[in-house]
Amino acid sequence: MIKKWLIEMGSPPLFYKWSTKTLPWLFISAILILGIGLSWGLLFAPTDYKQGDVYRILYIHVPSAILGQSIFMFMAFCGFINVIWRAKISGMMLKSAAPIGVSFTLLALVTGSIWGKPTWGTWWVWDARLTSTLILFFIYAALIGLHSTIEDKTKADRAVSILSIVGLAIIPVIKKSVDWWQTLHQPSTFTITSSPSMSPDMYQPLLLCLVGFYLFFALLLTLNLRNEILERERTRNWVKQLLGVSS
Amino acid sequence: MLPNLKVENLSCVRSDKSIFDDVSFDVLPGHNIEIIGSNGSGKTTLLRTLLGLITQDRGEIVWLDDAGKYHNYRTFECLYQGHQLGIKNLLTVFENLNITKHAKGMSQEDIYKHLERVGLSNVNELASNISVGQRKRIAMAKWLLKEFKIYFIDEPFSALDDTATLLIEKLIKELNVKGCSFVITGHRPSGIEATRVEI
Amino acid sequence: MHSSIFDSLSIILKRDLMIAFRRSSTYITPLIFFLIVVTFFPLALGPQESLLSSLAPGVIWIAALLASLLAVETIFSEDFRDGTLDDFFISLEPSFILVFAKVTIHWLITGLPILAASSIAAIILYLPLDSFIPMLLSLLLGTSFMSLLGALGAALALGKSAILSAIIVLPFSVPTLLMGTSVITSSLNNQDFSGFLMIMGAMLALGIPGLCLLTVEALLLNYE
Amino acid sequence: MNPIRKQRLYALVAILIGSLLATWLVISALSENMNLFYSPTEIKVAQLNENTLIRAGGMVKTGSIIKDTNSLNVVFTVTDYQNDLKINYEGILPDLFAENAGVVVRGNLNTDGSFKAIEVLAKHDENYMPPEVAKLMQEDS
Repeated sequence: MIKKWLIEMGSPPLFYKWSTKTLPWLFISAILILGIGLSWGLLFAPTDYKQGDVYRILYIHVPSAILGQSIFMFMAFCGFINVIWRAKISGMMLKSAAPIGVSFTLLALVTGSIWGKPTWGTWWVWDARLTSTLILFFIYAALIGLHSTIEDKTKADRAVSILSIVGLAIIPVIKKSVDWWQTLHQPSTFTITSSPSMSPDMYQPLLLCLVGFYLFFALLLTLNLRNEILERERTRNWVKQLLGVSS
Repeated sequence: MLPNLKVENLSCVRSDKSIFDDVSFDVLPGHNIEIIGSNGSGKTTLLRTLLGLITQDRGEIVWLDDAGKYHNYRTFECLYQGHQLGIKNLLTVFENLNITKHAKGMSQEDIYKHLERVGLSNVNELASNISVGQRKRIAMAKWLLKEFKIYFIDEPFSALDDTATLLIEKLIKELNVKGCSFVITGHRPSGIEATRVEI
Repeated sequence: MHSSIFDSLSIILKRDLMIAFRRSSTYITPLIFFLIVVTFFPLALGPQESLLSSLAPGVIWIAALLASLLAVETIFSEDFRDGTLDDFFISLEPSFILVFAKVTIHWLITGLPILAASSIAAIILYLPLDSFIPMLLSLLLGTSFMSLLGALGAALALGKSAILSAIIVLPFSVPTLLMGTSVITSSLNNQDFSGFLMIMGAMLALGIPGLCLLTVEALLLNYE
Repeated sequence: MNPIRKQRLYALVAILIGSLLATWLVISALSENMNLFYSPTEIKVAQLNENTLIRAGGMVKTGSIIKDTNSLNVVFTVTDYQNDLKINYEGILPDLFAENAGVVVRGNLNTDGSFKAIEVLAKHDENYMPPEVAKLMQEDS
């Protein structure tokens, strides 16, 4: 039953039509919220008592680090569905999300490095968070690399799906193991259990930035996925009609 | 007599290309099916689909169990022989037959008998040193290890000399008498008695 | 049914071990590779005893990791080429158990020789004798996990370049590397190392069924 | 039974046994002490080899920083409020290094029980606030 539902909901033409309608709204809300969040955080939020203006990089660093991990979990979820129910669209989603995830992870690494120099006194430390993020970056690279070596796209999707499931299982182990190994990074700003230890006029723009980043991801994913669908289904009639090519 | 395997309207589509479409046949005990098609027409894919290595896009494959009921999963062990014959180069001719699951509990004499039956005498030669034709004979000897209800053989008649061709036909006929069926593929109809299915 | 699973397992083990012994390169290559890599460190870093013994856990583990991934591509490639892999899926036994047999063989012909050679490596890197047992235990668990991981990589990259399967699993080998080195380092510092061994054991306990099942999925892809 | 179902059952049982075993192992592992990051107390308890490179950390004790005026040598004490560890370091200190701030040092023990650091990293906390708020909070306490 789940399979039937997945196949119906995940039919590429249906998704394409549906996304055409939602795309403008997604675009507007992503740009708006991200714009407000970033300019609020970078220009108007108060300076920190200890770090001064340097801390502002957190408005980019924190959301991109969170996104890097969220996107990986999203990919593994898609991968799981693809392996179990062979839903074609989930494979395409996985493939479209990978480059975005790797970019956010890279952005988190670069901004973290820029932040580290003035505060810690070094560009890079072999600290738990940094190391596990770096490994996450490598895992993304392995997934993307594997996809590119398999010519048949559907097969490539499934292969990457399998590997992403392994990634999901092993990432907590990596996190935990590098934690034991050594530690320097400050504890998370966001926690579920306690109220933020950040002053509200700094915290609010951060939340806005985070929501903005998620929306931005949704926007990029939709655009990527639409391209992927068109490319894979280019021989189908609905694509030909859409593009005005006579069949 | 009930067919051991029923195939109904089987279709397979890969990357928007139909590999085979609407294939139907029944495999009755002691009867053969010959799937005829040119290169790249999906004969191997069809065999693999029947055995569950690939999932079909449409259609049914049902198997008979001992109680006379049909199921959409395989209920008995079959023999499959693909293009690659499943022969290990670093084992001798004898070992290739002896170290298999189906030869369990079989005496050495039995193995030698089967090898002799397919005309192999160089039993202690490494499989890497023997000719293609002789490798096919090792594969044939494996048919004799156990009586399977259905044998799935991919292109048994390719690259064979006349004596080997005659031998296969003879073996198939013998096994047919015992109630075994063959599902084989080929470019053109062979000399065996079979229902032909063109794809 | 049960007996037939064990029959299939013992047949695969017997057959593949026989083949491995007839082609000695399969188990000698990882061994030699491991020892050569280990030898390079004193050559590159200088022969100070204190430096080498403090680096020994890392050096031994990196060499073991690379050596165990060296021959990973061969786990399924030959069986796929000669058609014996088909039997995994034609037989009515659960395929993941047959995959487990292949992993076991890979460990026997790479992990076990590495384990044997690690004592030599420990001597030439001046690792104290007290740390030998922890080192062997960590390598035992770690190389087994690497064989499992390698099998998945080999299945995913079947028919592709030999190095690809190693590259795609390397990022996933980080926990093994960290835990393995932590075991030896802890023993060097007279600290309790059983916790790290338990984590490695846990990874193995979950990896044996999990990775074997995923490897089956990956292998089936090659038939489509 | 249906062989496909049977296969799935076997797989499920294997996964279940594996996860149970793994959970048990992880839980018992977590009850062990597995830190390769030492607090001053742990250093005192553990019989560490002098040559092994370790990481140690804690808070910089108030009034313990002694900077050499002629060189980059600095001596300070790190505490975990139970035990102290004297640290020798030669090099440039990070900006956030201060009294009562968290630091991580990498290096090895000297024979006299003090620590020779080859790297000092300042830890910064997860509290971000404007200067006015920080001032207010300090007055409160």
